Amino acid sequence: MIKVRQKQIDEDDFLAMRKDVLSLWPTGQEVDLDEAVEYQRNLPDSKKFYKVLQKVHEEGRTVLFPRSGTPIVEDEIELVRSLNDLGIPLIPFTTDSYTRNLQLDKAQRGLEDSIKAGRSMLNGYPIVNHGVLTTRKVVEACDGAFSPRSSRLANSLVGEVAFASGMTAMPNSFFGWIGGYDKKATVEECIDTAQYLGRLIGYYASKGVIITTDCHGWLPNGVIPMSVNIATQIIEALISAEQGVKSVMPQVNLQGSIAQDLGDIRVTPRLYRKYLDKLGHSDVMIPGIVGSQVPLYAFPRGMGSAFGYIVYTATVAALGQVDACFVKTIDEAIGIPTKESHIESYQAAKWVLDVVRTQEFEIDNEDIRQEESITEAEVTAILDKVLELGEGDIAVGAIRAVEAGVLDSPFSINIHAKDQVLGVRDLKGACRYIEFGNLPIPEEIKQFHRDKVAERENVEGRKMDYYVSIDDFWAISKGNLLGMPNFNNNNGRRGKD
Amino acid sequence: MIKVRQKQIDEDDFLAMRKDVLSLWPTGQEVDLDEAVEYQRNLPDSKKFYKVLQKVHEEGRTVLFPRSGTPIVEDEIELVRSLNDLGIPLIPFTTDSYTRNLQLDKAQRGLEDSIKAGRSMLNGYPIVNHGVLTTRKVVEACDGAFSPRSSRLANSLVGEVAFASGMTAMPNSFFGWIGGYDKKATVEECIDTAQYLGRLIGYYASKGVIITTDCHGWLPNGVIPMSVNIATQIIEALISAEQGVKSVMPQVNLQGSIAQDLGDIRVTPRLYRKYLDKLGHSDVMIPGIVGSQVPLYAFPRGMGSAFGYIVYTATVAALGQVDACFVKTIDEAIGIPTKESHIESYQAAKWVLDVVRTQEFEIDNEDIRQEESITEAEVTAILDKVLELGEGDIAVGAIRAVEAGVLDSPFSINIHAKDQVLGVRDLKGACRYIEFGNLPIPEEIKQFHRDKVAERENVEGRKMDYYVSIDDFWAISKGNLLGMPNFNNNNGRRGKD
Amino acid sequence: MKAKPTIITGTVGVDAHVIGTKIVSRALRDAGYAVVELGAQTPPEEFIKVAQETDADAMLMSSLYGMAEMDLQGFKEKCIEAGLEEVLLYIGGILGVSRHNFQDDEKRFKEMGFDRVYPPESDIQLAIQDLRGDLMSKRKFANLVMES
Amino acid sequence: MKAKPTIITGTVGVDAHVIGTKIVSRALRDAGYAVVELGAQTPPEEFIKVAQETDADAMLMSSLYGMAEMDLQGFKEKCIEAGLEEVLLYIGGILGVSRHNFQDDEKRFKEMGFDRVYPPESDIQLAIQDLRGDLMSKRKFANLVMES
Ligand code: B12
Ligand code: B12
Repeated sequence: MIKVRQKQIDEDDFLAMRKDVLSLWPTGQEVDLDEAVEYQRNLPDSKKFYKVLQKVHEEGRTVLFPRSGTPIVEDEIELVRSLNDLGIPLIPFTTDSYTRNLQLDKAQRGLEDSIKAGRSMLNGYPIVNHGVLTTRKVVEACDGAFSPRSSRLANSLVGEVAFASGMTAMPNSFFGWIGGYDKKATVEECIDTAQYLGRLIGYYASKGVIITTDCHGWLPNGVIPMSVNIATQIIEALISAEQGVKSVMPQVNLQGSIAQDLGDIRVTPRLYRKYLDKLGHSDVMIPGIVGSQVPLYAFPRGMGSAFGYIVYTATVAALGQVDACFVKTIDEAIGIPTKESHIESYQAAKWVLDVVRTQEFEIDNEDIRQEESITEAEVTAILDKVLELGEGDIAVGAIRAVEAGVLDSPFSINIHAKDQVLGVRDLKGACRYIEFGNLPIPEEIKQFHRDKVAERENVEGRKMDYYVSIDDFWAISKGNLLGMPNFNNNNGRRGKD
Repeated sequence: MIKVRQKQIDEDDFLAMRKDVLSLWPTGQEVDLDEAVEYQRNLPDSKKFYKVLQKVHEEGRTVLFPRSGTPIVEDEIELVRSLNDLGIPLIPFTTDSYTRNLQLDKAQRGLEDSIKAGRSMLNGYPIVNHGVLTTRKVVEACDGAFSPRSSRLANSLVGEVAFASGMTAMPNSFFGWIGGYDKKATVEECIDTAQYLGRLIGYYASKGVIITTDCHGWLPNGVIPMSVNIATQIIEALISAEQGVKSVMPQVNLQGSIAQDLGDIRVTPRLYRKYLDKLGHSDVMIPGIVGSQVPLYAFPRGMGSAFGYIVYTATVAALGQVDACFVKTIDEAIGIPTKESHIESYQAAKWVLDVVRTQEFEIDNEDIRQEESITEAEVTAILDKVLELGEGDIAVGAIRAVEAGVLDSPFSINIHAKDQVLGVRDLKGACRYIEFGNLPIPEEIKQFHRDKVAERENVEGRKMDYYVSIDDFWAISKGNLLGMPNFNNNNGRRGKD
Repeated sequence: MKAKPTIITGTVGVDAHVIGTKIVSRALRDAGYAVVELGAQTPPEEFIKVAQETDADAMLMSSLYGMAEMDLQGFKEKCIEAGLEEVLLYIGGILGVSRHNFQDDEKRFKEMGFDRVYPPESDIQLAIQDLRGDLMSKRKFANLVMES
Repeated sequence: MKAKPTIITGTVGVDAHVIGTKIVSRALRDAGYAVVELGAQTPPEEFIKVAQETDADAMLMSSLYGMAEMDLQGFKEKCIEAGLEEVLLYIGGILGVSRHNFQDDEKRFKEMGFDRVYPPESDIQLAIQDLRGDLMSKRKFANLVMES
C-alpha cells in the first residue's frame, strides 16, 4: 500500500520530523532554523545560487560548476578558494561516502585519521561531523555560491547543516539515489526523504530565502537516450515544488553526440516549464541550466585524451549556451583528483567556455531538431504514463512506474529497478535503445530506434546486443563514440579460453 | 625591371641550375635524380602524401599533421615512430634554423655538438647535413608520408635531398618566407626559388611521381582576416602549377572564430579550383585540405589553457571536415616540445577529431555564410587586381602587388612588405580590418568591417587602434578572443611611468 | 564434489559502483559458474555469511571508491574464523585514493590475505582464466572443463 | 650630451621572430627614445657596427628561437673591443630550448655580460623603466625626463 502522496507536509509534522533528523549527530544542535534564515538573508548575492545563475544567464556566459570535496577543513578552504580564484562562482561540496550513508562514526574516524595522517582518508568533506560553525568558515572563505552533494540516508541532515551554514542549493534527486547511490531503499522511501528536503527549502522560501534544487534524474549508467533521465528530473522537480521549492535547475547530461546533446539542451527546460505549469507550479523559477559530463562512461586514462574529452564536453555545453557546466578532471579514471589536476582541468574547460560563448554562435540543423523532437515525444509519453498510473498523483505514479518498468534504466544500483532496458550508439554516435523494456515509448519512435540500430548492424555486420552496449560504454575512454569488440578488457564477452 | 615570368623553366636550364644547387654541400652528390624517381615509384601508398590525403578524405576522417624535428637521427627516428604509433599518417619534418638559412657549417657544428651532448642543440633536423642515405632511414622507419619544412635560402637543396629521400610533399610557399622567414629577399627572388622547387616537383611528375605542394600563403602575423593569406596561397599554387606541380594542398588558418574559420574552410578550396581552372591548370588536383592552428598568436603558457586551445582548434577543424589538421603542442609558449608533450597534445587532438568526425555533424548558419561570402569577395577582388597588375602574368602581378601594398599583411619579417594593414576582432570574435592599407577591398565590404569595428568601439568605449590590435593578438593566450587593455605585458601602451 | 564452482560477487563496504560487478557477474555466468551476485554496497560480513550459506569457492570483490582498505581490515582473519580459509579471495577496481601505484595496492592487499589483486580496468576474461587455474590447483575441481 | 638616448633593437642571429621586436621598438619610440630598428635576423656584428655608427646608448635584443646563446658567444667582448663597453645590453624573448628555468638563462646571459635579461612575455613598460634608471645611473643622461 502506497502511503506517500504529492502533498505538502504539514508544518507541525515537519517541525516534529526535524527533531529526529537533528538528533542523529551532536552537531545537529548547532542548527537553529530562525538564526539560519537570518544568516541566509544577509548573504551577498554572490553566495545565492539562483542569483548567480541568473546573472550568468543575463551575461551570456557559461560558468564551471565542478565537483570536489576533501575532509580536512583547512584543505577544503584552500580548495574552494583555488576554485573561486579560477573564476568559478558555483562551488561544489562533495561529502564523503560514509557521511552519505549516515555512518557518521566511521566518517569521524576517517576525519580524525586524515588529520593525523595529514592527508585525506575520506573521499569528501564530512559536513555533519564538521557541523555548522566550522562549515560556515568554508562558506565564508570565498565569494561563491555553494551546493553540497549527498545521498539518500544523509540527505535530510546534510541539508539542515548545509543551509544553516549558508549553502544555497542542493540536489534533491531521489532518482539519482535509485540509479547510483542507494541499493535497497524503496521508491517510496526515496520520495519521503526528498519531500523532507523540499519542505525544508520550502520553509526557507516561506521566509523569503530562495534555495535552489538541482534535479539529476535517474542516473544514466550506460549508453541510453536521456528521456528517462529527463522525465525523472521533472518528477523530482514536481515533488520538490509541491513542498515549496521555488527554484529548480535542470541538468542536461552531455553524452558526446553533438546533435543529441544540443537537442536535449533545448528540450529539457521547455519540458520542465510545461509540466511545472501544468501541475500548478508556475511560480517555480528555472534560473539556469547545467550541462554535465555525467553519463557514467569510464573516463580516458591518458592525460591527453582526458583533456580531449573534457574540452570537447565544455565546447558542446558552450555551443548549447547552457549557464553552467560540470566537467570532470583529468584524474577521473585514476582516483580522487589532486588540486593541480582540478586546476588544469578547469582551466582548460574555462578557456573554451569563454572563447566559445564570446562568439554567440548559433547552431542548428536537421539532426538537432530531430533529436529534440524525439526526446520531447519520449519524455512526454513517459510522464503522461506516470501521471496516468498515479491517477494524477505524481508521487504515486512514480512508485508504480518503477514497479512496472515504465521508468527504467540499466545498471542501476537499486534492487527495485527492473533493469530491462539497454542501448547502443548509432552510426553517428547518438544513443538509441536496443531493449525498450516496458518504457511507454510510442511505436513509431521505437521503430526509429530500431532503424538506426539496424543501420549499424548492417555496417558492422554484428548484432547490437549486450556486449556491444558494453563496448560502447567503454568507447569514450578509448577515444571514440562507437565501441570496438576488441577493447582491452573484452567486456566480459565469452572468450575462447 | 622584373625579369621573372609565369613560365615553365626550360628543362636544360633546369638541369644546369640543379648542378649549382647540389654543389652547395657535399651530400648534394648523394642525389641521383633518376635513381630517386625509381625510389619514389616503389614507395607504398602509405608514404605518398596525396594518396594518404585522398584515402583520409574518402574515409571521412580528419588526421593530424603535426610539426616536429630533432637533430640526432636516432631521436628523429624515435620521434617519427612515436607520431606514427599515435595513428598519425602525415609526418612532419622540421629542419633547423641554420639549415633553413643555408648556414650549413653552423648546422654541422650544432649537429656535432648535439651528438656530443646527447641532447638537441638545434631546433630541427639538419636534413642537408644528414643527406639522402641517412634520411631514407628515417623515412623508412615508419609507415607515414613525409613533408619537410624549410625556408627560402635552403628551399631548393632541402627539396632535392628530401624528395630523393622519399618525402612526398613540401611547402613551396614564397609568401610564407615574406611573412615570416626571410628578411631581405625580394618577391622576385622568392618566386625564382619557388619556381625551382615547382620545376623539380614537375620533373618528378613528368616521370609519373606525384609530389604534393602545400601552400601556406603570406604568414598572417596578427589579428586580420585571412583573405590576403588565401589569395597568396592561390598565387603560390598557380606559380607551382605552371612549373608542373600536379597536387596542391590548401591550408586554412583557424583563428578561433568558428563562423570565420568554417567560412574560410568552405571557400578556400573552391577559390583554389576556380583560379587553377581559370588559368589553365584543371589537371592539378586538390587531394585534401589542412586546417592549421597557425595564425601566429602567442600561445597560452598554462598547460590547461594550452590543451583548451588545442582541443578547441581540433574541434573546429573536425566540424569543418578538413582532411588534416595541424595543432601545436602544450609546450608551444615554453620552448621546443618534449616527446611527452607531443604525445599528450596529439592524443588530445586525436580524441576530439575522431569523436567529432564520427558524427558527420553538418554545421551551417547565417554567420558562416556571411563570412564565406566576405572572404570570397575579398580574395576575388585581390586576385583579380593582382592579375590586372601583372597584365595576366601572375608572377609579375604578385611582385607589383606587394610593391603597391595590394598584397599586404602586418608584422612581416620582410622589408619589402608595406606593413600598412592592421586588424582587431569584432564583438563576436571575428577578425576585421581597422587599417586597409592599399588592399583592393570593395567599398561595401570595407564598410562592413568598419561597422563591425564601430560596434565594438561603442560597447568598449575605446578606439580600436594599434594597441587594441596587440591586445587582441595576446588574447588567446590569456583565455579569450577579445583583448583586454590590462594584460600583463601592457602591449607597449604608454604607461604612466 | 559440486558440478559448478560457486562464486560470490559484489562491491564491498558502501561502495556504490555496481556497473563493474554486474559485468563481472554476467561474464562468470556466461563462463559457466554459479554466481551469487550481492551487488553494490555489500558489507564484508555479508560476503562471509553468504559464503558460508552457499559453500562458495571464491569471492570476486570489487571496490572503486578508494576505501577498500578500510572496509577490509581483518577480513581474511574473519574468513578463517568462519571456516572459509579455502575460499579464494580476489579483488579488483580502484583500490587506492588519488594517483598512486597499483604495485603498492597489490602488495597491501596480498598482505591482507587476498589471493589475487587486479588493476583498474582489467580484462575479466583473463581473471576468469586465473580463477580456473587456481580452482584446479586447489584440486577442488579436479577436471574443471567449463562451458566456455 | 644628446637630447634623446639612442636604442638599437632587433632579433639576433637568424631568428625570424620579428613581432616582439617591432612592438618593443614602437613602445620605445612612444616613450621618446630614438630607436634604430634593425628588425629580425640581425647578425651580432651588425648590432656592433650600427651601435658605433649611431653612438648608441643601449641595445635591446630579442631572441625567441632558442639559439641566442650560440649566437652571442663572446658578444660582450666584441662590444668592448669595438669601444662599446658603456652600451647597455638587454635581452629578452625565449632564451633556451625546450622546458627550462628562466633563472638559468638569466645567470648565463649575465655571465656573458648582459646587463638585464627578461623572461618570456615581459612587460615592455617595466623594461623601459629599468632602462631609464640604468641610463640615469650611468649619468649619461643627468636629468632624463622622457615624454612618457
Ligand atoms: C560511474 C561512476 C560512478 C557512478 C556509479 C554508478 C553505478 N551504478 O555504478 C556514481 C555516480 C553513482 C558514482 C558515485 C561516486 N563515485 Co564514482 N565513478 C564512476 C566512474 C566514472 C566509472 C566507474 C565505472 O563504472 N567504470 C566502468 C566499470 C565497468 O569498470 P570497473 O568497475 O572498473 O570494472 C571492470 C574492471 O575493473 C573489472 N573488475 C571490476 N571489479 C573487479 C573485481 C575482480 C575480482 C576482477 C578480477 C575484475 C574486476 O571488470 C569490470 C568490467 O570490465 C569512475 C571513474 C572512471 N573510472 O572513469 C568514478 C570513480 C570510481 N568514483 C569515485 C568517487 C569518489 C565517487 C563518489 C564517492 C563521489 C561522487 N562523485 O559522488 C561516489 C561514491 C558513492 C559510493 N558510495 O560509492 C572515484 C573513486 C576515487 C578513488 N578510488 O580514489 C572515481 C575513480 C572518480 C574519481 N576520480 O574521483 N561513481
Ligand atoms: C609567431 C611565431 C613564429 C612566426 C614568427 C613570425 C614573425 N613575423 O615574427 C614564424 C612562423 C615565422 C615562426 C618561425 C619559427 N619558430 Co616560432 N614562434 C612563434 C610564436 C607562436 C609566437 C612568438 C611571438 O610572436 N610572440 C608574441 C610577441 C609579441 O612576443 P615576444 O616576441 O615574446 O615579445 C614580447 C616580450 O617578450 C617582450 N620582449 C621581446 N623581446 C624583448 C627584448 C627585451 C630587451 C625586452 C626588455 C623585452 C622583450 O616584449 C614583446 C612585446 O610584448 C612562438 C610561441 C609562443 N610564444 O607562443 C613560437 C616559437 C618562438 N618559435 C619557435 C621555433 C622553434 C620556430 C622555428 C625554428 C621552427 C618553426 N616552427 O618553423 C621557426 C624559426 C624561424 C627562425 N629562423 O627563427 C619556438 C622556439 C623554441 C625555443 N626557444 O625553444 C617557439 C617558442 C615555439 C615552440 N615552442 O616550438 N615562429
